[in-house]
Amino acid sequence: AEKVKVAAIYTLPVEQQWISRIHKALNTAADRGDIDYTFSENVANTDYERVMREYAEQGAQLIVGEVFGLERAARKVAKDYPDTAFLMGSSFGPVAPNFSVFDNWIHEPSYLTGMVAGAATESNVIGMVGGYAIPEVNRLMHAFMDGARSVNPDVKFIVNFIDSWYDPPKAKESAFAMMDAGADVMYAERFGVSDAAVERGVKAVGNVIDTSGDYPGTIVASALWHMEATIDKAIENVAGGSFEAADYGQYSFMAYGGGSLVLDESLVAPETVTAVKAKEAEILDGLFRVNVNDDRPVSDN
Amino acid sequence: MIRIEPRQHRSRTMDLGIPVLSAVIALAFAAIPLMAAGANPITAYGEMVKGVFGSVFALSEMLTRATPLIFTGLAAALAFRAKLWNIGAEGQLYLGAMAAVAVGAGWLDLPGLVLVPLIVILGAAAGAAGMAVPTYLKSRFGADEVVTTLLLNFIILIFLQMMLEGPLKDPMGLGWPQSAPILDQGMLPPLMDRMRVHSGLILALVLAAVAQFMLARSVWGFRLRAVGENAAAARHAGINVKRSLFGVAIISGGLAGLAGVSEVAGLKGYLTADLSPGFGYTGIVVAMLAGLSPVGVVIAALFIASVFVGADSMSRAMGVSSFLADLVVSMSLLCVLVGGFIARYRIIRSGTGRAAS
Amino acid sequence: MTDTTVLRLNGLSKRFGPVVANDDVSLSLARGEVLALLGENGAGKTTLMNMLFGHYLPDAGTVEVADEAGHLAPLPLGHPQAALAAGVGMVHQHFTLAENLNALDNITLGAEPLRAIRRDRRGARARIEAIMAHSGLKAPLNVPVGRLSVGERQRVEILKALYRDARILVLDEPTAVLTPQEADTLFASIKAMTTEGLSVIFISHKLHEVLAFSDRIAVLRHGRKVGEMATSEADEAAIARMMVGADTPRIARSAMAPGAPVLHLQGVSVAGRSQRDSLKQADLTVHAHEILGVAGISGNGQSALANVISGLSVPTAGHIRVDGSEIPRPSPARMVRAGVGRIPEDRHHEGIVGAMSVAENMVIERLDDPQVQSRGLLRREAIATHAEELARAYDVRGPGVTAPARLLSGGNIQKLILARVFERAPRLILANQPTRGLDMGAAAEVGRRLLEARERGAGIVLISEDLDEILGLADRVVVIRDGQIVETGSHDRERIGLMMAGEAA
Amino acid sequence: MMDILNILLSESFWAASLRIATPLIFGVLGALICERAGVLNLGIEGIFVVGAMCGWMAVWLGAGLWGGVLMAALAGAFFGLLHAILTVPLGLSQHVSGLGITLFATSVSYFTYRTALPNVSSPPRIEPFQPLDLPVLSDLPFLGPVLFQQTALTWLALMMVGLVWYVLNRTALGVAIQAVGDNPDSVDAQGLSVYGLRIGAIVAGSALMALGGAFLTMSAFDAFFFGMVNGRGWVCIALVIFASWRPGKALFGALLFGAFDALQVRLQTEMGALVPGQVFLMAPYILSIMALVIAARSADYPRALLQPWFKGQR
Ligand SMILES: Nc1ncnc2c1ncn2[C@@H]1O[C@H](COP(=O)(O)OP(=O)(O)OP(=O)(O)O)[C@@H](O)[C@H]1O
Ligand SMILES: Nc1ncnc2c1ncn2[C@@H]1O[C@H](COP(=O)(O)OP(=O)(O)OP(=O)(O)O)[C@@H](O)[C@H]1O
Ligand SMILES: [Mg+2]
Ligand SMILES: [Mg+2]
Repeated sequence: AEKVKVAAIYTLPVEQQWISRIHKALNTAADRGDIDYTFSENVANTDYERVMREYAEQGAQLIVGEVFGLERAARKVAKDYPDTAFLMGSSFGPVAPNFSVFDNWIHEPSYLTGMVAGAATESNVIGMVGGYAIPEVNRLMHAFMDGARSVNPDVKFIVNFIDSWYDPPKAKESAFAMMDAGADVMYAERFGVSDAAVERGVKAVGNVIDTSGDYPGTIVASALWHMEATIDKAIENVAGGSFEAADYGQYSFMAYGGGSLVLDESLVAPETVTAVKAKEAEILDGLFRVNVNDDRPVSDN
Repeated sequence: MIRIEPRQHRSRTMDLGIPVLSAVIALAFAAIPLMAAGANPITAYGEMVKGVFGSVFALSEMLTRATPLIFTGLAAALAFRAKLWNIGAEGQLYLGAMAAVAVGAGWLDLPGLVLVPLIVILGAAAGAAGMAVPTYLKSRFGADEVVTTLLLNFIILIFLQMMLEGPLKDPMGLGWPQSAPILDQGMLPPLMDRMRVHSGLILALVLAAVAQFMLARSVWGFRLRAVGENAAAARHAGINVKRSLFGVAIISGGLAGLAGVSEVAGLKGYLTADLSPGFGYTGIVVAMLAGLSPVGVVIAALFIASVFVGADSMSRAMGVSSFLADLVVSMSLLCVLVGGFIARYRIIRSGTGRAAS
Repeated sequence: MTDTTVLRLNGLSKRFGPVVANDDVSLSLARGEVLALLGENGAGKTTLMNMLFGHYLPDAGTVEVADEAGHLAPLPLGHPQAALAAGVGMVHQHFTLAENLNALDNITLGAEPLRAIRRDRRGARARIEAIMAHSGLKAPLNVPVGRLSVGERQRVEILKALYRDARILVLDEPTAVLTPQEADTLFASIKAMTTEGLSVIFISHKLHEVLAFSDRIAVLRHGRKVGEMATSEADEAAIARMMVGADTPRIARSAMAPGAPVLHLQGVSVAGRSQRDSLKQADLTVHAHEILGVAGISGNGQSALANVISGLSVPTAGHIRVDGSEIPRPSPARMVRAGVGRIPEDRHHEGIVGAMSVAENMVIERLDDPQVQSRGLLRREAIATHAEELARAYDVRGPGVTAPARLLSGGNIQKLILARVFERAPRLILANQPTRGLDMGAAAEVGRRLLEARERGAGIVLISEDLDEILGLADRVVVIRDGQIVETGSHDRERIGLMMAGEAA
Repeated sequence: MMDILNILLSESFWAASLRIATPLIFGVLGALICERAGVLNLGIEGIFVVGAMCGWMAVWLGAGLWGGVLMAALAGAFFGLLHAILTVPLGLSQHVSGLGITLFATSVSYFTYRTALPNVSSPPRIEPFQPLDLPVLSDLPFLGPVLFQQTALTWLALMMVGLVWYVLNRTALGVAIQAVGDNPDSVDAQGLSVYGLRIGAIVAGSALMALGGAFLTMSAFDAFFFGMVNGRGWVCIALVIFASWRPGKALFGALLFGAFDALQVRLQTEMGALVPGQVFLMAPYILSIMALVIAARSADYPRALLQPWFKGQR
């Protein structure tokens, strides 16, 4: 079969956790030989629209990216190139005929990691370091907090945003400050938090990517995001000529394999593992829905 | 021994030829990273030209990128003319943008003929206020404006994030830290169908022309030049130096504010904290390349925008890292800087003791 | 004293763009000799010495310096380091001191190896103190140089040279900023050192010093050496003729009755940053048709007085009346409006904006004038025509009125300022060092213009360090000393000189 | 109020302050040396990036930690030399050259990093400097835990404060650097090279700045990220003036800024619900400006700062 021409546009470097998942899924597809993959990273929002148009002009069949900063403009571009398929990370809905959206809907595994954390904390204080308080971050934090509270009603949270996507030293300092304030489990939304956890010997919960290999003995559980389901579905649709405007968000749900939980069973109490596994099954069976809350989380006090 | 002497006679060909030659040399240097990344430089240059001049779209994109640079370039050029070192155009840009969305995003539902000028004026006023503060601290306390304007950039950016999560936050924005969009009638009209280039460019060009004219022809410009070139003599001659500095601070800040207005009301429609990829800082570079002349600012802004857009587009076409664009821009800057030096000075190598000329 | 040659300059030439600063100048200096180098401003004296010391690289010519054993050897040019090593020390016309460092650091700067981990400050101090004791040149070693008086700084400059074991000492106008007493002590010390073999070249504009302290005189004019003579055979008139190339013109002035007061200072005090720019309860009256000469040793409050009259500083106490009406909050603009014409002391720094055109500099004080602007826009044709006329009337020569003012020579810059001031027919004129740095012809022109204004009815405050100039032009002379103004009531040189030194009331 | 007091009395707070201050100490010292010699170095932000990248990269390639420190310093020195050539013998605008160097150094670092590592999804890690747990000393009350949680680079920074102070004030070289920043003619007239001193000072200062960057990737963290310098270089430019160009005060200023930042993080965790987090983020900058306004009156600039000097010209 013809390879599908895919171009991706990222506003941050491909190391960024969120983006790395898309990048990885696309690289996998390219390695499989399904697609020709090119990308531009660190594209300023000002330039984003130009890059979209350039790729569209160059004949990309599927353009993947994130349009959180330019929802409107991106949809305008899509309208100008009706023959190109757009699959964009977005907070809003799809637009016919060719503008589809996705997002990292991994609130389900986040809830499960919350359960692990809630059970693991002895001080009943959990620290959470975030980048910016945007909905995709807030949502996962709330799910995590809900999960923790479900097993440990006494747990308190300390929440901090460092207002940067990329400042591991700062995230680390923030984490240290929380540990000083009694946190013994850390929610590691940013790079740097797990490192602090390692240094102080406390536990951490991963998000989006699996870093347990880098921090053995520290990461008790992680909520992973897998873009493969989303990307593969989109490629399949483009190749088959059936791409339509749709919300691909569901492909990040656990049921589609877009989200998953990993546990380090050597670090988690067996009864917790059992409880979490049970809840996981409930979610997969559609018996339990994790609440979605996009508000900025704040510390308990 | 090497000596450096000002050139007695500067020829036109040199004044024009050297910057062009410097740019060419910069491109030659760009071959190094290109080859390091495994790309063929010759093809790359072709792609670069195509990226700027290859289509109306490409050209319009270059103009779009140049627009804010003209504003911030003018902001720096005028302030620097008076030896007021405004490094804070980045922050002032955001102040202007904040003012624009504060009035334009539904707070006042006025017809476009009223709303657009109002947005423009208030945006400029906000930028001006942003420069008035450090100027006051300078004239009252002697606090160095390089530092205060630099630090204010950070403060304003953090303030912006606070506003975007607070009063300016779009209630329909699904929680994103972004402002509500400016009303349609409040937007600066686009110049071409399906292109992003907008009437902010016209405003920028007009202001550059006005600045050029006022600097050369007006009493205000006279005072400004006198204060910048020799503040002691200006003061002795009865020119109110502090007032002149304040005047130019207001105008400089205002121009930077307009850069923000133009980006938000001409391009994006709403405000996020990543509106500007450093336009304020690049404006300083533009101004210095232009020799602080307003018309020169337009040329320098077009040059920088061309290099960036061209190199950016080329990096995609060649499949090399898109960080190449910034690299080519910075190399061009350094080369043109040295070129400007060579146009102004002669470097004389002389043996010891013997006649050199 | 022997007459072995310790220094020879052979055919040194130097051009700066179009200016020929030195043209084939040769000189020699004997051991223990004091050579005075004379010439008008811009004659090329400093340039010649800067080539000797290695600051400037000559376009042609060589320098030979005797080593310890007395053998002349060529000096590598263009390297101050080499000159210092060869025993040449130079005290520059303008201080070359780091003001944030103390005298000790300034003196030892460059004398110690930069790579050393430690400095031997104690040893250095002991050596400097020995030199100070021996030469009689004393200065505090621990205070930042920025806080020293000019006299002390001058001594630090000389100590710098002596510390480097200078056998040839070049002094470029060492006494320009000193009081006569300080100058005498300085020369006495230097004279004493010459008996031990130190050779000295000194540059000065003060002929009496030259006659009193030098052994030989060399004169430069327009970059060429025009003559040399033994001091014992020289007199002032002969030297002046050699310097200028002609007899100096005399200015004629007629007697005139003073009119109404045009400037009245009453108990005016100014708190300056230092003693030097302060005024204490100064009283001063200048009448129409009168030139008031303000004599004094530099640094006694002249600039404070000038700043008050030109509106640059606001007095802390007292009243200023111009033409009978009080000026409440003086500013340069108010003073101009009140009819005060100001000729600043430092014409490059305060007089002109060098980067702007001659024409623009001619109107810089009258930007509100409808002849210069209408509705905020400059009337460029009117300004240009006006400038052409003014340049013709005041003989401002140069590359044209549209050229940047910095391209004018010093004399023509002064003419530009005179034109700007006199054109407005001011009631009161402040002339602060109006002929400093001008050649005889240009200086005579300034005098003529001032007398003309006096005739017309202006009152003039003439501040000058040149007593001869004051005695030649002023109707009345006051002395400024330590921020206070004292009437002299006479034109007697001796008496005024003593009052300047604070030794007579 | 009690909270703040508790925070201020805790060892971990002061340990954090010192840690946050470390890159700033390197940066301020570097900027201070350049400015003492009369040259403003706005290239600092980019030199931080280059230091962070090169130091990390060298270690990652197997050079060893101190090899990485050396590489970072060399890279900083290289960009310093570039700035020096542009601003000293050529006398070009120090502002523009500095901003140009920042842009150049940053983009070179990013481009090199990406070209060398095109396909990483998570930045490779190195084994960073570990806290030096010195026996006996670490048992000191309060001071022990504060000081001895720090890595060798923090110790190096502290030693640099003393070293820079010593060189500037106690050696002939330092005196000459101070002189060239005050009045280049004073140096020229004593037979020293103005160009040599200035270029040397800028190169040395830039090498120090690069160590500030290296601290970020080799001690504060263990990998290189785009954008991780995050304005720290600019902060140093402000701190130099706050410090009146004195190494001792520079240490104080950096610690103060570090303390504000550490306090900010802690207050945010305590009071985050009441006050927007940004208020705390802003505080160090606002306090810096306030400190500057207070210090400005007494700030005596190196008189020759920003003034180009050409030999044989007046
Ligand atoms: N570095 C320079 N660049 C350009 N022109 C110079 C330079 N140095 C000296 N000149 C010019 O050379 C000429 C001689 O200057 P010089 O300083 O030697 O005179 P001088 O005899 O020492 O005068 P003065 O008595 O005022 O000190 C002047 O016309 C001066 O403008
Ligand atoms: N920087 C310069 N560039 C071009 N020309 C200059 C420059 N400086 C001086 N000149 C020209 O060189 C000539 C000599 O200038 P200089 O200042 O040495 O005159 P001068 O002999 O001191 O005259 P005056 O007695 O009027 O002061 C003048 O005609 C002047 O216009
Ligand atoms: Mg001289
Ligand atoms: Mg002259």
